[in-house]
Amino acid sequence: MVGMKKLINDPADVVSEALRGMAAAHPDRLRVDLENRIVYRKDAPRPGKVGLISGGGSGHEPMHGGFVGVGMLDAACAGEVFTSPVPDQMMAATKAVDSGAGVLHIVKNYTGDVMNFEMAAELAAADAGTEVLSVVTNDDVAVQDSLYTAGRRGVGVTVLLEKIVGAAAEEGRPLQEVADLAKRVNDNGRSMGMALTSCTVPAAGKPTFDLAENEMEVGIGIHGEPGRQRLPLAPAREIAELLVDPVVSDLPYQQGDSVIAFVNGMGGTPLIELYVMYNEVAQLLDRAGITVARSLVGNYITSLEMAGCSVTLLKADDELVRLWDAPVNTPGLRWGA
Amino acid sequence: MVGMKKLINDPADVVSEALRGMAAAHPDRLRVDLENRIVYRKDAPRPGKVGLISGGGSGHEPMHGGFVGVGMLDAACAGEVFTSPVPDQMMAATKAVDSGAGVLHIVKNYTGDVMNFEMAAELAAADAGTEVLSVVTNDDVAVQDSLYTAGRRGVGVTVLLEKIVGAAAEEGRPLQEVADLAKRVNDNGRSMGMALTSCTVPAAGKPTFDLAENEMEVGIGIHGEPGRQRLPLAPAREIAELLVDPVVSDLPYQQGDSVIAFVNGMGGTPLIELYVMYNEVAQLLDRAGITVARSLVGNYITSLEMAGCSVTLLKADDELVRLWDAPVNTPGLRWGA
Amino acid sequence: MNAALFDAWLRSFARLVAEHEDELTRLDSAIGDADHGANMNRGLAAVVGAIDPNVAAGPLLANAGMTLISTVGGAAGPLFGTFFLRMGNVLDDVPFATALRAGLDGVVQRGKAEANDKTMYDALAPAVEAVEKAAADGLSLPDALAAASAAADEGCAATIPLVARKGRASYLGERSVGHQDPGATTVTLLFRSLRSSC
Amino acid sequence: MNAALFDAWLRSFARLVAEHEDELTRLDSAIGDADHGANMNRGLAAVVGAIDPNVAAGPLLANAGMTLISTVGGAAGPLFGTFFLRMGNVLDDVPFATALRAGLDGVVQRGKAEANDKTMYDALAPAVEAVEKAAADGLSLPDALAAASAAADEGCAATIPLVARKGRASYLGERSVGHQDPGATTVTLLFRSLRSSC
Ligand SMILES: Nc1ncnc2c1ncn2[C@@H]1O[C@H](COP(=O)(O)OP(=O)(O)O)[C@@H](O)[C@H]1O
Ligand SMILES: Nc1ncnc2c1ncn2[C@@H]1O[C@H](COP(=O)(O)OP(=O)(O)O)[C@@H](O)[C@H]1O
Ligand SMILES: [Mg+2]
Ligand SMILES: [Mg+2]
Ligand SMILES: [Mg+2]
Ligand SMILES: [Mg+2]
Repeated sequence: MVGMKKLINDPADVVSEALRGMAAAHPDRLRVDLENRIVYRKDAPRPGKVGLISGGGSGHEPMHGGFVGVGMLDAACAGEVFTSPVPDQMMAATKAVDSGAGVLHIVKNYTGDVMNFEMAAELAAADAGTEVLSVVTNDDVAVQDSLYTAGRRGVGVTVLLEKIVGAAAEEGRPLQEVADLAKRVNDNGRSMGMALTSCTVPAAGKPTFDLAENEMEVGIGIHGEPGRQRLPLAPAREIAELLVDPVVSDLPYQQGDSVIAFVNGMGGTPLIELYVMYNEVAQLLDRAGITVARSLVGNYITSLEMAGCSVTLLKADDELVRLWDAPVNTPGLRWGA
Repeated sequence: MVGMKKLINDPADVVSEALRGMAAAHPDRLRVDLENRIVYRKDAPRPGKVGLISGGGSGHEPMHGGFVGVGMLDAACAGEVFTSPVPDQMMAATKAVDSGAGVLHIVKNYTGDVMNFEMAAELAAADAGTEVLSVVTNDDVAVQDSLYTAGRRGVGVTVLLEKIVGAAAEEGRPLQEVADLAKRVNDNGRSMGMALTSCTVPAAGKPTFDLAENEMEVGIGIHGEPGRQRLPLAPAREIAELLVDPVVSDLPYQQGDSVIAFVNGMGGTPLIELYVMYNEVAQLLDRAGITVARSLVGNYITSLEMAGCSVTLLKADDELVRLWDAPVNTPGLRWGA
Repeated sequence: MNAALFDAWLRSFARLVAEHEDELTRLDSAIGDADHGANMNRGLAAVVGAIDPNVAAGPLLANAGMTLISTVGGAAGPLFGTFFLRMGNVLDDVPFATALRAGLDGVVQRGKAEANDKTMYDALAPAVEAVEKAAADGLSLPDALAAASAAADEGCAATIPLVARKGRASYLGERSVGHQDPGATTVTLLFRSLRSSC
Repeated sequence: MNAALFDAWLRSFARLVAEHEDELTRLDSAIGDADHGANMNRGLAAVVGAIDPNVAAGPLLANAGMTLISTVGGAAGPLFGTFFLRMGNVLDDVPFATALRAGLDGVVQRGKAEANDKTMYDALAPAVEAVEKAAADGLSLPDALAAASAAADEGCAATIPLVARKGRASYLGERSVGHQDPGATTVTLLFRSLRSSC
């Protein structure tokens, strides 16, 4: 039952018990369908508002359930740890949040997530006549977007997108506009992550990979998968370069650009280290002539108890910044409300 | 330089670099005196408002620097990792935030913190004629408050107190009233914590204690010190009982009581596990007939990258709940603003 | 071929996957996210629990496919689910080899995998071809399934030196070389259980 | 006793603490928070850096005390700082043993420690008493300091079996038994350096 260092009971119950915990902790804002494992904004569906749904494997908390609420998602479907939820969940959520204005699915680019959301959209359209559009986030520059891969992973930009698009939906914008905005956010965002330690999937019971005391994985995703490269452990300064350089040169972000800069912890990294990293990232951006319009520092899209971090940049114009600043009231992200 | 799994540069620079990171990330809300290692609310001192100061060793982030801002602290003094700041820092902060309404020092009960804050208060009173009152938090039921100890440690209640007393100060209440309220909050709060892993003080370079794979420490504080007892690893359900029972029976909290319930992560524990724990805690309170008026779940008073959690209860009446709900705008805690 | 055979197949497949759960997860740890064993085991336990002894072979497999789609999640859920669903949709009307081919086509349609992408396809496609060839050659069912199982094993082993080009393992690029694909390994269990059920 | 001697004492104390930083931190890991070595080392480096060669013995030690208070933090900062500060405040006007006693009184006033609380007091008090006794007995300075250093060592070793009743180690209750107090260990370095500076 217990054979790893986690605050859990039976590994098979982690997701449902965490959802119960969320329901108990946030009764003012959330409604949780425990059977279908869907976290709903308490007052969904909102008349006339496009419904925003996301979801994915569990283990990335606060994403996605923690981003449900005013100004962000209407519903989040929770899969098993690191396992995409199933079409039945997305279908149920889609029907439940559709007020007639249609529903946007926010899908991270992983084979499983894409296939399951696709099946749900097909079924929902056939079943209830709900208009469903999808955006697939794929911001991870560690992966080549080529015929030789499943394409880039959706990582940090997903968080920024859910906030920004959530604000647009809250304004009552129509589905196509909301979907176009989502695509624009994804197109202007890039990320790269690294790990100091592996994580342990509860059902697996042991670390997904082994790392020596003096090693780190660079170019990781958020599922405990090994990264692109194993490198000797390095100071924060060099790690920041390893993450920022490929991100900046990919879009590319250029001198004079304004960005939302996001330093994210992988779950086991304390805030003090994330601020040390942010200090490095801010200096690198400053040197590159890139202005930080807004920043976010913390554990927002995690990989269980993995130690490590990721850097996400989103090129920001006035509209994106205005939507970023709009009120949001979710367990994981809250301001102005 | 690097010999442990941390996102840092030189261990000697961790605190100052993290403060630089905070300054860079929150220029809208904070002003950071890097030389004196003081995080200020940007618009401090506020005319007519009692100044609230806290501080302590670093490594507990977001506490205390992350709790500086509207509705909470006016300044936080950062010591080295797990080392109380020095009187010079508290003195400088005290003078800087005093608008004439006086200053309250919020001090966690540790020998070092108490002595350094005492010296600062003596000096500030002599020096500038600033009226200084102090509240010492001591909510940790793992420690006997007797002649045979340094008294109970100040832990989770400190966070709730800084929020609630911050709201009262924001309302313009006079110093004595603010100090009395602080004492009332402290008197009505109790906490207990546990660790699944040790943490590593950067300057020490190795874990403070060793724990076998099947062991946990119960009754720990927030400085990586070993706890009261080493026990075999247990499921979340049993851990919740080990923490909740001594807390409930200490004040005691009774059937019909209303509480603010706070499940806190020690820094390396991901949110999914904290929600699993909250689920257990909520059930235990429910069974005891204790109503949860408000809850807080997350990593707020941490011990570097330690895995583990603590449970804090604060008996809450209408006034405390109203002050808890009042707007707060800090990097670590934010709502209504 | 009657429903009882497919009933036995599903149960035997579920049992084999349960026995190999840790191995499947270990393989998925090396080049994926350490959930394949738990995913398949959860889904197949649900399949076994939902078996309706009163339906024909086609609906039996189609139901199993729907159950997998509804309980597994990840990449394997839609893929193995579609395989059984498509197979079951035609099974009562066409030869067995044709039904298997329909299942394989469904997998390709969903997942777009090609040969040597280092996926379950690399075990499934040769196994289906082996059954087709055996049918064309007039082999007995046991012989056909023995050939299929051998082909799946061979195809699975052949994934080891490949660079993954689909699914999660593709993120690893060259680092995926030297590891056996977990989904392909599950396919070997699929045909081993089929063979033992006849 | 002139300023040069105390200058040498501070430098020697700083050097010894630097050499023993890891040991002090290790002791503090067992029953505290693993910072005592780094704290004392940081503070004493600052003390050495701030030594003013032109002041008398009293101000020299008082300044050292102020520097420790301003740079060490934790429990040790105010306690060792107060020790030097109080000592320095009277050193130029009273016998050495009296100045040491003033320092010890300052420590007690700040920290309220009593004998056998398992703190720096348990090494400091016997050392001060040894100097007082040596002075009363008319011993030479080297002999007095040898006795003091031996008394500090003995007092420090005697902390091992004690249950801590002050400071962070007291949280451990019975679990503090069997560990030597880090602050008391620092006091042994204080007297060892004093002895070697005369
Ligand atoms: N596009 C695809 N086509 C066919 N099979 C695939 C594809 N993507 C992944 N797979 C198979 O799925 C297996 C992984 O399944 P599983 O671990 O359950 O899902 P996930 O990768 O979502 O965690 C791989 O080993 C591979 O055989
Ligand atoms: N009340 C006290 N009186 C005297 N000495 C004390 C007292 N409390 C703690 N100490 C001493 O301080 C030492 C710890 O110093 P240090 O580790 O630097 O501070 P902290 O405990 O704040 O981390 C202990 O080993 C003990 O000798
Ligand atoms: Mg998965
Ligand atoms: Mg300390
Ligand atoms: Mg997998
Ligand atoms: Mg210490």
